[in-house]
Amino acid sequence: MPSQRIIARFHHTYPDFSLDVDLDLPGRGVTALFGHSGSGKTTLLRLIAGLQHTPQGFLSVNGEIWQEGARLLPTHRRPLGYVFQEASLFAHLSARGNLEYGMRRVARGKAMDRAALDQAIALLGIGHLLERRPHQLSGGERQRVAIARALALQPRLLLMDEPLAALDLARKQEILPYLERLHDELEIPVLYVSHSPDEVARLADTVVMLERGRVMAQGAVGELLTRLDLRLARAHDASAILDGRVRDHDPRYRLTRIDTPAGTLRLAQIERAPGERVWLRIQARDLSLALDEPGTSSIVNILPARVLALEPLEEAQLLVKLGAGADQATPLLAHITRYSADRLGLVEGQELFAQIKAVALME
Amino acid sequence: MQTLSARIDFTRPDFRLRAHLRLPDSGITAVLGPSGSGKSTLLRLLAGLERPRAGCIRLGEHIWFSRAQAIDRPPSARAIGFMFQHYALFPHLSVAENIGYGLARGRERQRRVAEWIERLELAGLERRRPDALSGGQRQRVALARALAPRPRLLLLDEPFSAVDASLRQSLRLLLQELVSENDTSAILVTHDLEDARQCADRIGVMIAGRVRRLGESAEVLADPGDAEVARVLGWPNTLPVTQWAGDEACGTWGRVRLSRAPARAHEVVALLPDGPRPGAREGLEVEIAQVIEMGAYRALSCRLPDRTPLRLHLPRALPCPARGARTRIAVPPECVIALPARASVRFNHWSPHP
Amino acid sequence: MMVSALQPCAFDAVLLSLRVAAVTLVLFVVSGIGLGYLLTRPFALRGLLDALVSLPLVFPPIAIGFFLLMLLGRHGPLGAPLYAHLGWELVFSFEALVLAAFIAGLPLVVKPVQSAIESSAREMIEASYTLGKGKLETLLRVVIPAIRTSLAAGLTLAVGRAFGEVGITLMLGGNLIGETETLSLAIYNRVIEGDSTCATWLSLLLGGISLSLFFLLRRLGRL
Amino acid sequence: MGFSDADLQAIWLTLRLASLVTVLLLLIGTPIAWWLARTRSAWKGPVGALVALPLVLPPTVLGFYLLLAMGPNGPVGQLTESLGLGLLPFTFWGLVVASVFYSMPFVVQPIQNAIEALGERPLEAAATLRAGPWDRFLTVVVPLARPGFLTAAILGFAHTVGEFGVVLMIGGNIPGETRVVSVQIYDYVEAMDYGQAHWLAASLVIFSFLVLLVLYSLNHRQALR
Repeated sequence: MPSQRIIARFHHTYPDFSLDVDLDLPGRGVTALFGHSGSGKTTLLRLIAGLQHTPQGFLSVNGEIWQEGARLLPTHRRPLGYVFQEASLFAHLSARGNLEYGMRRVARGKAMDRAALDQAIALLGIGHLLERRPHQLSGGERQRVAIARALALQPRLLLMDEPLAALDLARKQEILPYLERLHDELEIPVLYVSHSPDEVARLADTVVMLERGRVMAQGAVGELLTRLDLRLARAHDASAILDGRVRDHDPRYRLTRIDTPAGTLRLAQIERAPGERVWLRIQARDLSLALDEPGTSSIVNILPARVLALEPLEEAQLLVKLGAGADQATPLLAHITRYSADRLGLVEGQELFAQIKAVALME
Repeated sequence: MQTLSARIDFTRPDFRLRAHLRLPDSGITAVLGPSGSGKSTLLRLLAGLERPRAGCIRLGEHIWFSRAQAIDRPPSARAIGFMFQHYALFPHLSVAENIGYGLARGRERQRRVAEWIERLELAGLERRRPDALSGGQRQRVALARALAPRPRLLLLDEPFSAVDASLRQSLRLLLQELVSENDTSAILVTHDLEDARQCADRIGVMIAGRVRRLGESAEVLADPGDAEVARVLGWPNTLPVTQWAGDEACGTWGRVRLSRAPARAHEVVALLPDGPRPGAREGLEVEIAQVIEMGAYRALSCRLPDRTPLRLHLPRALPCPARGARTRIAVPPECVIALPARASVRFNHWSPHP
Repeated sequence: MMVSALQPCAFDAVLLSLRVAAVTLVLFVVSGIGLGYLLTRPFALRGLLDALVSLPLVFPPIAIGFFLLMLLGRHGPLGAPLYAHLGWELVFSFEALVLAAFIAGLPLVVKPVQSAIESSAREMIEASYTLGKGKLETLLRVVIPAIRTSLAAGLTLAVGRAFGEVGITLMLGGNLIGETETLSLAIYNRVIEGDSTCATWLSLLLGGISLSLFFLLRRLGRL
Repeated sequence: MGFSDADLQAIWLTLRLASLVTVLLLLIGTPIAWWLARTRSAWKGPVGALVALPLVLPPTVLGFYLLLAMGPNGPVGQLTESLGLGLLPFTFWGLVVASVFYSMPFVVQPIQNAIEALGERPLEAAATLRAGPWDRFLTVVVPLARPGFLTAAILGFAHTVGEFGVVLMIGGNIPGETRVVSVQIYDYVEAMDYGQAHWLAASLVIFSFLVLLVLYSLNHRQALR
């Protein structure tokens, strides 16, 4: 159905920044709004929620119009769920009170939808926390309650504003599996604001990249994370993400071989079954280049590749985009110094070998 | 070599801290411990912001505190840099003035301030007041201010706790670089194991006012020394042993075999969560309480017959018992480590490897 | 023109109020910083001192004035020895007016200074020590600059209170025309006497003073 | 010695005045505080200033202008007379009006601070949970800002009980109508009847002490800022 889309058009100039977006997003699955701080991703999310207004704009969600010109539906009439960066639970209510706050209002005096409540509680694993007050919960637990609170409303659109940003690594690891479950089990569209490439790669189907209030690119995850013209690729931790399958294990060397579109890679043995799908991440700074196939080297992963593009970075650095694999089109990124580029005499189209010093399994 | 050595006895009505340690003049030492264990107090004692009841603190030849010799150098005379949890930047001074505060007036100061501003990428912000800075910028100013007077020892009190996780990583790297560039040593108090794992050369663990373990990071992480320290370092399964039968440890929870009998009859065994597998013929009897999907693996919360919880990591590829199932867990001997419940506290002497 | 209009009715009162305000201002600066700092340090009777300083914020001025009158009067437990040994009678004097204004305004200076030091200056003082600076330099370069807005705002409020005080002043000062009749009391007295022209002039003057203090406070960002 | 009938009458009058003023102030002050805490309008400055004015304006000056305004030639006086209410000065209602003005900042500021401290976020969260504007105010703002409301009520009450300057100007000294406890004490002192004054002053002090105690136990920082 053509109306199963989210159409959002906002043009507005704020004192310190201007927003100019015209988006047509899929009406299901997880769409990540990705960008650096100040890129306008949170503003966009708040406009969609109606927490902020522009005098002009258009917003329709799966056929329902939420804003048209200056006429808009107030936030509390929009069938959405919103998860803030910090949990924003009501301090005077228990976890249960928080969950039921919105449900009562959706039910409007009729009986609450207990099944939806129980499902949200089970999905986020918070059954044992219901009687606690927010201050008795850890940061990760608070965020899980906040997500359940939004889900229990059975919203038609779920908006999440960097729900993991305020948490430390351990708490993130605690919540990510629940978010992946949401991705797998939810029918409704989710807009997920993030500045972490890892989170985006792990959770999203579609990515919208924002910079200074404008949409720089929109597309599928794997494709966008390596596009050279995007600022992300120049970042310190720029990486290529590879979609792979476990081929087999080599018990003698405790190695696992993984087939990827770029070629077969060896990793220190991982506990995954052959045939299982995995995501690998290769950081640009972990790639070095050689013109001839290195004979003896301690590096186990060496792939033939072709230089697709060269892009100067700050000072003496270059970003090289390589194409690897059968059709020499699977993108890889390398950061190298200008000095080595000159020594190797790199030009576009040149064929060479990429030595991969480290491959990380994305968990 | 400017070794820091400290013997400290400090008391408050509800708290006592006793520490005896020696640290080398380079690298980062992370001090971990539960809240209230006295890690911040230790830092403040070293800085001279609190006064020990007895003991002696010295850095190389310089005696900072000595009860016996009646020496108590004020913080201003200790050649330290201190970074506070909330930075304590001076709100009425600009970025440049904050960084230059600890330096003597003169042309030299201007030059040094300019160097630090460039090094920490604060160019363009020189005239800003702290309240016009972002969290990460404030943190860099605080770091520059503490390092500008070239302290011999940098003390950091939970410096990463007030910024969000994305900034934390880059600041850890920055701290490592600065410590090695400036040829100083640093003590980093933190409650986040990740800080210690990622940027410390050494780890110290404090519990209830005592430094219970101090050593090279890898060494401490692999061998906590006793069960309490193991828990601070995030080891999940520590089981009390009631009886030893050769290389077999027994308790109300069952029995497990070690790869060889421990030299002494330790009171606790720790089970590493990654090796044991459910669905065995024999082994520990458990009930599966919860299964959490963690991506690459599943985290199993189990209960042993005496209700002690046991946490296991099971690769996704392996069959997983259902919640509520009763099964047996095969525990490979190399996954069992015997530990004393509480090791006696020794003098925590750091010594470089030969 | 204003001065000439005031001349016949209450020029003395205007001068008297200005003198009281000037003297109390000096007292406020010294005791505001001193007490404000003292109250952030741990010592045995801190709670009691804190409560005493804060009393005039909630206690009815008439009651405070009455008890001070009983305490310091010629037959009071403190007033009697003062009178017997020094021949000094505090009540119904200029000093009594200063005391009244001082007590009423003191918490308005001490409290903001105290909370400014508590909220931020404590850590900043330690930071200054660890950066190699001694106590005096820290006081001058960190403590006073860090609390200056709070101090200035507190002083402005307190001087405003000193001008306006009625209850304690009435009790301790006695409202003696020409001697202890402050500007604030003079307005009341003129109204009672039915001299509304003079009352109007005095109200305009005192209102003007308050308004300028008020705008000063707004510039300090405290209102 | 105990309270005379006149004393009891003064005490009763004071309590009646203070309770009425507190209720009125909460009703008037809450919307003002709400508006001040959240508006970005250019009027915020002037309105906030007007509310805070009594903090620095001497009570005799405030009293004098209220007297003029409510008197037979003042705009308020002409209004009340034309409405057949008579003149307000030297009546109980005159005291009420004056006290409301004088105690306004002590009520508005704690509520405003509490609402500001609350921030926008709980309200936004409530909006995304389908709560309309009134619903948000009653189920989120009121319970979360309760300490602020309590502080406001207590401070408003205490200030009305202790206020003297304005009462003297507006109320005069009419037994049972405008002679509150403060004025009664003043009268006793004028008449050199210190014993009777002691009784009343002591009871006023004990009352204020209890108020202070409650405030301290509630939240000593917030209350005395």
